[in-house]
Amino acid sequence: MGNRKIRFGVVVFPGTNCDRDTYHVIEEVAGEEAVYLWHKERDLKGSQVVVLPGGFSYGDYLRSGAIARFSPIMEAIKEFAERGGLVLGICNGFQILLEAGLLPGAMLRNKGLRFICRFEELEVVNDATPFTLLYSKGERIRMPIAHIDGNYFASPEDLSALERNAQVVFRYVENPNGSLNDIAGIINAKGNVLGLMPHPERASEAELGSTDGLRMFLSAAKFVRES
Amino acid sequence: MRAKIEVFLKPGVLDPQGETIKRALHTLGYEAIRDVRQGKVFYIEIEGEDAERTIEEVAKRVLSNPVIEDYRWEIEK
Amino acid sequence: MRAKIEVFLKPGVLDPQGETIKRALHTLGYEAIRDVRQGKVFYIEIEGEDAERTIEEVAKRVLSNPVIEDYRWEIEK
Amino acid sequence: MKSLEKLLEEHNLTLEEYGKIKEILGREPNLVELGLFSVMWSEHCSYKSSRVHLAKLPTRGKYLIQGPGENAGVVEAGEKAVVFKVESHNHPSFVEPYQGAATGVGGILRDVFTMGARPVALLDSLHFGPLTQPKNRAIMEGVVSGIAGYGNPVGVPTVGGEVDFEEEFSHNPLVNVMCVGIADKDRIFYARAGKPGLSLIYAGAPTGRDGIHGATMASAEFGEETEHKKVNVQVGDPFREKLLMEATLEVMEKDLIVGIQDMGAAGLTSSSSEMASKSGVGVELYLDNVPLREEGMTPYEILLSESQERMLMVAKEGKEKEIKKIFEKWGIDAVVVGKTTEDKRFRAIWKGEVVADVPVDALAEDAPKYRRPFVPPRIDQRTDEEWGRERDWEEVLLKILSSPEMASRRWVYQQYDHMVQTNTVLLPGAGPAVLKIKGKKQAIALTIDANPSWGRANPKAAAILTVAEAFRNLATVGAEPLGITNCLNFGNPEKPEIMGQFVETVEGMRQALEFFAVPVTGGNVSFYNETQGRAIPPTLVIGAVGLVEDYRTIPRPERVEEGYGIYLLGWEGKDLGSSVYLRVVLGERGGKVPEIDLEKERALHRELIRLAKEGKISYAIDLSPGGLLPNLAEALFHIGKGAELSVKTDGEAYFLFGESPSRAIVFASGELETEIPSRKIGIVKGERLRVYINGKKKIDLELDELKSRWEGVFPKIFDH
Ligand SMILES: Nc1ncnc2c1ncn2[C@@H]1O[C@H](COP(=O)(O)OP(=O)(O)O)[C@@H](O)[C@H]1O
Ligand SMILES: [Mg+2]
Repeated sequence: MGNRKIRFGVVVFPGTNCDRDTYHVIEEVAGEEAVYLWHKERDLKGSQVVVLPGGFSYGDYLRSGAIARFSPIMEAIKEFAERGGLVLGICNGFQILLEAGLLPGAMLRNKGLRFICRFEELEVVNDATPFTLLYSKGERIRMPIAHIDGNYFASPEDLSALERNAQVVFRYVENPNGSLNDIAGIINAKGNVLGLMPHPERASEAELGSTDGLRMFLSAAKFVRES
Repeated sequence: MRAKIEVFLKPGVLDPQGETIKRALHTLGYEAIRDVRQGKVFYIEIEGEDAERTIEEVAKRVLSNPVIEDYRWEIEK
Repeated sequence: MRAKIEVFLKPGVLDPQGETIKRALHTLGYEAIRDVRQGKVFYIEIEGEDAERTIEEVAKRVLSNPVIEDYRWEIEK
Repeated sequence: MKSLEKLLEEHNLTLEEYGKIKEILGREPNLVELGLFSVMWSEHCSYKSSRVHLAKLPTRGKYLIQGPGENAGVVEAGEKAVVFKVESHNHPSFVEPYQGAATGVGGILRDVFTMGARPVALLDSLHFGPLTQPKNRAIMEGVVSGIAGYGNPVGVPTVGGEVDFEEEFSHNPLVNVMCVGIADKDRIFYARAGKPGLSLIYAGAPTGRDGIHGATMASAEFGEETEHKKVNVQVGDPFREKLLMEATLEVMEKDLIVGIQDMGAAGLTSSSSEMASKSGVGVELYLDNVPLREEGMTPYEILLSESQERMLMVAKEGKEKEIKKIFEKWGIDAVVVGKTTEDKRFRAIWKGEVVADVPVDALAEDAPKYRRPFVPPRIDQRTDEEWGRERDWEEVLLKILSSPEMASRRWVYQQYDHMVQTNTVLLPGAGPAVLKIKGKKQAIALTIDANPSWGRANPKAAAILTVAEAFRNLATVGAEPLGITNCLNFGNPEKPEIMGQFVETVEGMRQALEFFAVPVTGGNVSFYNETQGRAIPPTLVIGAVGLVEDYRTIPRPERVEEGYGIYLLGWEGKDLGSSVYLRVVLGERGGKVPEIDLEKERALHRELIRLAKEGKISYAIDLSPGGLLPNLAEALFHIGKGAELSVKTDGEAYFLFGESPSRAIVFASGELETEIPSRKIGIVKGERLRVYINGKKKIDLELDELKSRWEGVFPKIFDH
């Protein structure tokens, strides 16, 4: 059973635009199995890991992620997360998880008010999550960011809880957007729902400039395979 | 009926847009301006009996994010 | 002094945000909502004699885009 | 009643044109019909001033699948087809920079996915007035964020482009956007209506009063009045565009339609009449079925609206339901608004009445063609010994690198999502964009180029130089050109001097393309780029697509290491006329543009492609505006290492900053053997840029310091 493929569900909301990229990396690069999950459905199709990819769900109108959180699929994902299922929110996916209350905090507009697309250096702060088993603590990795609402905010209580419980998983080495405590990615208290602004799927093939993101998918697969 | 809902950042939440506008206004010579905060406003046409309850619900549940925002609304006519 | 400036799209100008929010509200069962238009609101703290003139000028010159937007303002206190 | 004169003026039609309309109809047109002719016969839609000249451009080539005449051109790239086109949105971007640029992106995207291609890249050619003026800064800021604000949500990476500054653009900026898509060769869709009796399906946003007369606006100069009138600005909805794109591609995949066209300029009228006319059928439109956004819209408005994010399809028989279902799934309205007919008429019916009834070919085909009078433009042949005088080259280099002309464009392209779709093998900045085609080792190389300052001095030579530059750019990654698209941006063609510039530009483009045996696959003409009688310089924008055999082996800056040799390939000349050096350092405009020998130019491209394919070079850059030293400095910034140059020359200024074409710089680890002239000019070394000329040290600067000046220019201007 050791080499059985792990099934990743890739959620598609209207306006999601990194679904195909994420699917491609899971299938072609990580060598696992990917299935699309349409926002109107409630069936996760046997997914062992659910990924909410990047993009502009509902155009990012109102607030990034604010409308997507009401989708039927989100109810299923909430239940899945409560049962301990692995959920990964990338960029807009992270914003949706925040809006849905699966992760604490909220996103504000970037400090410079502009969209920023570029590679950033990140520090791996917690290497003990299901998504970061293949990284080591303190390691510096490179992944692209591409967002205009990535300025992470949380109340002082939430923020200190995050720090206390080692829920901060990635920090920017140089803060590009004003995020509190340089936060680039966080995990929930239970340790199964990760959200991050950088795009691991864009850092999964050497010719695109980095393979540091691939390990996130491989790590989640390994975790599922071994549990 | 027409309702107006204002959604604004809670005090204490940094407002990057307001900050930038304030700085720009200072550069333009409007030194008298002490502070700028930016919010959103929704003009909603609504029918039916229950309009007030609906507006309150929509403002709270959908249009604002309680982590960072407050809201207030009024019926205009 | 505290001023509030509302900036909103001229009638007839497409408001994709308002449209999308309206549709979302319908899906959530708020069928009574006929129309949603979204605007911006600025809360400005200002000092000095000339506040009203400054606010009018800032609203017109900086905060609104005359090609697609109108504005209105009031002094709150 | 308005006087006829006034009515015609409002519709931008001449009295003769009106006479022709009456002759066609055998009666007076009603107001709706007048509106139809007005938009369809506008310069923007009918190309009435340019057609006879465009017809001379070469449109055959070994990779060509579809040349001009469709929504976009198509070439073969290995096992796939590449669909691409460039479009201008100059006037709307002047009126409202953000929305103007945004809707420009939307329009060109639709042109490409209408053909059955998934858009994979956007490129933008932007021309503004000097940033010393606040108005120009606001325009640039608005345009760049508009392109970002539309392209990013749609999920198509903006992978390349250019920004250029000339005084004349203060009154008329240029915003040209190119879109590139990938399709299966046997799955290209065309603007066809098939046969009589098929349903016309309208899909997308409801129709509002947006941009009524946008096409006629783009076909007239800006006077003071137009600037103030601020006609109905179109607002883009990238979210809806994304859904429209996905639904359209799905409908195509399921093979449910006969033909399709986007509703761009002149909206419902042009899309329906052009499809029908091409297929020899007529159309009947039921205006009551058209989804409307505003109350009380008239047939005139419904037919002429330029609301964004709309498509018109001709359904295969009996497939209407299936089509609607797919659009519904994506949350897009799709309704039958008409049908094709036998009688070759364009007929619109509203509230039971026929509100327009004209021959369909009259709208789409019979627009007048003008051979407008022209006079040859004045050619600037000026040269000056003084230009070549020796100066403090350190100071000059710093000045050039920290000028908006040469500064890093990072501030711009970092606002664009240039990585989405995970194909971008070569990121912006380092050369042409290179995008891999998923599942293949082939890649496409893309570039967009223009040089208005050459255009001003010599339109024909500028066109030749621009084509050469585009192909040289492709050659640096080992790519052969497959085809080009182009946008011709000019002033008022009714002025013989402007028409002269146009004719010469087209002729230059023709000569160069014939020489290189590369076809034009389409393009766009934008006239009337003038305000109060002041025209822009002739600006030919070339968008070129090339094929890379294997993206894994392309020369790229990351491959260069300490100690590698730096070689200058090609033929050196003494060309400082109309250069960046002249403008930025000496504050002079104009002067004789560089001489070019196309045989040599082609030899350089062949050599670059050979060296790249054989893996003999690690990185290559072409010498484009700015000249050798600034371009080399940029290359070093990308490499992240310094260099030591040592050269002999009898003309330092020409060598360092001259803009002679047919040259490239390459980096190679070993000795380089070439079949064209080349000389080693230095090595990659350390963290400084040192230049020895004729044995004397002339430049010794820290690379990081140079780089931060170069990168800081736009942030300093825009981010305070
Ligand atoms: N500069 C040009 N060179 C070659 N073909 C051109 C040029 N300008 C326009 N065309 C072609 O003329 C045709 C008419 O353009 P069309 O796409 O109908 O206009 P629009 O710009 O309104 O979409 C197209 O096939 C286009 O590619
Ligand atoms: Mg078109």
